[in-house]
Amino acid sequence: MTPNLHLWLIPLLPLIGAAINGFFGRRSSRPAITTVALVFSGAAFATALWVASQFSSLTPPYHPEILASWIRSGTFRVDFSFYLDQLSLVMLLIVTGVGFLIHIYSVGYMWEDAGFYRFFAYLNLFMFFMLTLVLASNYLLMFIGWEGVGLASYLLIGFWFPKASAASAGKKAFIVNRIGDFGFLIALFLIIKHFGSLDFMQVFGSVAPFVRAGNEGVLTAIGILLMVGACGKSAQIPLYIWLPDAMEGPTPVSALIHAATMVTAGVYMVSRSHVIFEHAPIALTVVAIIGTLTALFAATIGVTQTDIKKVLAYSTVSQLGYMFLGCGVGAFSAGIFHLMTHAFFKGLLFLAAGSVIHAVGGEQDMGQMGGLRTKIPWTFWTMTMGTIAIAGIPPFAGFFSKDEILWQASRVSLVYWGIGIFTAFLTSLYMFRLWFLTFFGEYRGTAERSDGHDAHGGHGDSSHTEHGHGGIHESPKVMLVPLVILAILSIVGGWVGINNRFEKFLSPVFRPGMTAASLEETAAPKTSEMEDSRDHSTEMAFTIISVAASLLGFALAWFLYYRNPQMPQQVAASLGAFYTTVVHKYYVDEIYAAVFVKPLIDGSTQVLWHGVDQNVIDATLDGSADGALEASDVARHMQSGNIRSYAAWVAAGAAVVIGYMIWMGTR
Amino acid sequence: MISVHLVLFLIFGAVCVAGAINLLAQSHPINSALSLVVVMGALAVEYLLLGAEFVAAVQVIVYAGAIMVLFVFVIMLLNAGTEERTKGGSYVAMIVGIPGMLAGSALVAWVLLTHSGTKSVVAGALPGSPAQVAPLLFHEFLLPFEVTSILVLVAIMGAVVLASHPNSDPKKEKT
Amino acid sequence: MVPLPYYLILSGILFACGVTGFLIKRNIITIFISIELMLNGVNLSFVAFAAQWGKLSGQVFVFFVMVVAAAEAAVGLAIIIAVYRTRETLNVDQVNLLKL
Amino acid sequence: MGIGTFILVSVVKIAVALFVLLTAVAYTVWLERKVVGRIQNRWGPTRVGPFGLLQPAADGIKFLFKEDLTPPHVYKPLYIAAPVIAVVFALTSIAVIPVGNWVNVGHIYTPLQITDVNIGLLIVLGITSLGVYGIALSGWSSNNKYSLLGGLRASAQMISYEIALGLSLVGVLILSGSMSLREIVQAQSGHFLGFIPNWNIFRGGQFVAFFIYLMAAYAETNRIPFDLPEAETELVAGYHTEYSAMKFAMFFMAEYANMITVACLAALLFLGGWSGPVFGPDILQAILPVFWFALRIFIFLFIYIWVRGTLPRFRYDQLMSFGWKFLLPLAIANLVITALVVVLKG
Repeated sequence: MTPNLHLWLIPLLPLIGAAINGFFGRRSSRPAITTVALVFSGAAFATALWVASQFSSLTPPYHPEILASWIRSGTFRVDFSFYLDQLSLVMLLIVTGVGFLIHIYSVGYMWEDAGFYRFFAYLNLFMFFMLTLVLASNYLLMFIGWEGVGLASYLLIGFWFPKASAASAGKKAFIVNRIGDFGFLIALFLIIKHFGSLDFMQVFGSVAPFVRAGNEGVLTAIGILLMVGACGKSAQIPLYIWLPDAMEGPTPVSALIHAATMVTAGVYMVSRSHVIFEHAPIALTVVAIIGTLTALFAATIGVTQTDIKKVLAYSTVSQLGYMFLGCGVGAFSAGIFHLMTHAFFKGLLFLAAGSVIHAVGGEQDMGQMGGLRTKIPWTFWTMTMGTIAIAGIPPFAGFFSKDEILWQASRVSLVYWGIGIFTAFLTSLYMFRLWFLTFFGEYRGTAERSDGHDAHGGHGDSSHTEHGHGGIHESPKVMLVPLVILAILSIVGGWVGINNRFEKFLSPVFRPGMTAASLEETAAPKTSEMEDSRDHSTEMAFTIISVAASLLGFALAWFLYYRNPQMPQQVAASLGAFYTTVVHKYYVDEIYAAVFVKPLIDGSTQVLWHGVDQNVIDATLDGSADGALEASDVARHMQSGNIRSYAAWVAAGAAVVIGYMIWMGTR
Repeated sequence: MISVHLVLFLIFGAVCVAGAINLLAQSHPINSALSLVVVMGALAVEYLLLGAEFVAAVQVIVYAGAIMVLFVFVIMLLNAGTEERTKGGSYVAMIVGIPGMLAGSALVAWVLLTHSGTKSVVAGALPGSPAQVAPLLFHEFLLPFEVTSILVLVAIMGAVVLASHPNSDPKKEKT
Repeated sequence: MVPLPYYLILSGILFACGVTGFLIKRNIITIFISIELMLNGVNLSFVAFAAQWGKLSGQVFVFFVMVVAAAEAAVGLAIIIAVYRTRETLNVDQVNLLKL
Repeated sequence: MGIGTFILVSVVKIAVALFVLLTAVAYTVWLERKVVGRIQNRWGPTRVGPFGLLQPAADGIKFLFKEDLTPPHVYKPLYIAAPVIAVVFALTSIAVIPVGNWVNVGHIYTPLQITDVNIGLLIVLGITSLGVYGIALSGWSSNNKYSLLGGLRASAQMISYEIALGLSLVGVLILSGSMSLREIVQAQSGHFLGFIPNWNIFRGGQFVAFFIYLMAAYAETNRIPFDLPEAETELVAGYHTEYSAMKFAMFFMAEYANMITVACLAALLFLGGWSGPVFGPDILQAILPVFWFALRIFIFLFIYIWVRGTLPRFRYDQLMSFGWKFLLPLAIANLVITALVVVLKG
């Protein structure tokens, strides 16, 4: 039988760390806090590695672990139970590994910050919830992790809550996530209603007969609602708006939560419930379309942004769009693959960007940077790796995963493929734009005026504090080491995908035969004969095309932002209205504010607050209170404090009682 | 002798009622107390007519001879004059209490006259001499007896505590 | 031969007089005396019922009532003395601090 | 015998008893004055009649014809009622006191006793306890601080000592197993050890009870050494300060009648009643017990007077603590022991 892996240890360790730091961190020294945080997150990582080493010995590769019974009502039961399969193993390694690296990085980055202990408590808490989400063996436990990471991200986005923008950004993220969670919850209710269980295996096992019973509509609804939840968490259209604002948080947070792990939870959830989607082709198509549109949309915005972190944020959104595209075309393994590589290089990019910001003393506007190549070589080179990787140039990680997704998309519909290619071009364009603007040309910033070496990342990142900073300098080792590791990973991370090893590894989870079948249902008939005939040649061709697109983007970026940097303004001017629209992110925030937020606030204020609450509820309450007051004001005169009146009442009562008893007796 | 019994009953019953009415009519508490003593004496005779001679004796000794003396004693101690007719007071007592009392007693009287049958008791129907009462009191009702003894003890202590000046000898006020 | 209801009615009259005294009297002591009157009325009915049912228990009950009345008188009069000491009056209408 | 004769005999007996009692009262006063006079080395009354034997009659006449004045501030109804109450209760208690065996007057066979009830003792106790009212009310109604103090003292004292008194009698009741005075006396008839009479004070070992009874009786009757209610030196005359003439005489009569009553009780309960050597013709056999009974009463009263002439007066707190802390526990102990003895003897 399979050995007991003690999966519960993995989430528990970060929780302990969070508890210790949260409760005792205020009074303990920074080294102590560092030790606790690193030890527990590292222990989680080590355990994950050990589990991975044990993984091959598991038969079957599905390893449930019921810890405690939670809800039992009738036949419906939910347990605190974890389980492990290839998918959750991958997620486990990503979360713990990248998380651990970012912990290390944060030590250096947050060292000067007042809320040092708080930061690590939150970070460990996030690890706990994320691992719970990943390891959960039923939807409800997963939902707990889902909400938990939302909480952690809220706390960390608003980490510098004295800053109004940070606080509001945190609230925005939380509220937008609520919308998605709402869809998720309804999906869960539907699942409970129709499957009577939330356990993955039971639900997935009973999906096929459920569909055969002709309930595909219900299943489609479930799928779409799940997708809504995923949109909220993974920042897809129409709920992506919170992610760019989330950049108010410290950069390591952006790297860990809003690039590597949390935002990919949606992808994980969709792929986890792939069975449902495979049986609900419409939902699957919705996923694909949303993913595609988001990828393109975000990429276009990313081109115009000047804030380095904003650029990365929109790039994250767009990459997530890729992942959903992959899932949407039934290539879940490709989506997960891209999730992994993206975790590597986007984490790297964010950390590097943090290092840059840290170097130039909290400046985030690329317009104020430039020529940093020589000043911060380590950051420069690692960031280069990340850029190439995301741009999708072989043999870097991004290439394999993105190419895989595009290939699978092309098998479903060339429209997806075309948009994907264009998005790839835009991706490399804005990434290299960022690269050039940051590291080449002459320095445009004003960091020299400040001196002193006290203000590090924390203050630097909170851009309102512009005080002392000693010139432009390389980040400390503790920040560089994770950069290097992640750089290496973003080079070699993709090689596991060569001739579909990764897909084969995940195949026990996403049964390819099943996928093919569902594809035959969904896609046009011609895709089915694509299978054999023009398989390899076309794949090569598409690969070449995508690489070309990436190189084209690089070239354009080089031409615009390195050869003649005044060119972009002219281009922008020529584009005119369209450009301004894009710069203002298509006014989506404004539209939402006008369409949803303002009516909601007005409605709440006028109708619910003044109308319902004050005029109905409060009125009822006050009215009843006044009525009681009046009544008791009448009744209180019975208690005159006069013995004789009391006696009078007693006598009257006695008369009543006697009369009653006589009546009863004579009846 | 039947008629004698009835006559005696009526006479002393009239004395009882007269005493009670006088109790109400008198405005001076000491007169009320004395009229209550009269009522008690007449009641003792009624008990005798019912044969409860021990009850009658105890009625005279304890009630008339001790408790009411205590009342008189307190009245003398406080030198309570005729009660002053304060205005205000309690109208409820008049508006609610008296009608309620009248209604209650009317109901009871109606029940007694209509539903209690016409059973009659002869003079000395139930000889309650000490010899007959004692076994009952000391066997069947032993526990209540002891409990009441404790009650009395507690009452005495409470009286001492309540009525004594902090700086005086409790005995004088206890009596 | 005296019909039992006569005794009961006599006791009822006494009780009613007691209640009335409680209601119309203003002097605490008089009110207390009225209570004793009520107790006496009850005692009479006890004895009468004892005679009717031929059970001496009724008479024994009278003793208990007397004992309780004695205790009550002791405590009650002590309270009256205390009240008089503090409030210098025996008028219950002026001893009405027990209101809201 | 028919109801008519019953009523007749009763009336006759009542009249005789009252006459005898009042006479006894009057001559107890005479006796007291004489004896105290001798104790104090005086002659006492000598002028009216031989040895002043007519002195009581003279006093009575004086009381009758003296002006009966009523002070202005008294509470009249009770001021008038109080002495009546006192004397009435004092005289009433004689009704159940037996003075001798059954006698045969003509063809009427009747006890020498107004009425024989089987709870006679309780009735006596009840009536004496009611006697408190007279004194208390007189003290209060005469609206005089001396009188009030006297009345308060009297009522407190009498209530306190009633308890010891009653408890001291319970032993006797246990021994004789009855509350009828006549039966109690009959229970004491005969001798033991050949010559010692069967009196409770000897046989029943009730001498402790007798002692208690003696003390309590003195207190009950407000006699020296317990005469604080009428302590001349402090309260002028106590509760009857404001009384004069016939009302005062009534208190006087009440006091001495009470003395005689307690004397009778002592004789009946402890000293074997009228038992004694009886001989001679029927008439003598009828009279002798009464004589023996009167003799006992005389001795008892003599002790009364003797004590008065001898002992000083208690202080009030001494009186109270004596009653509550000494007599009462002693009486209870006597009661318990007697009960135990009776139970053990079976």
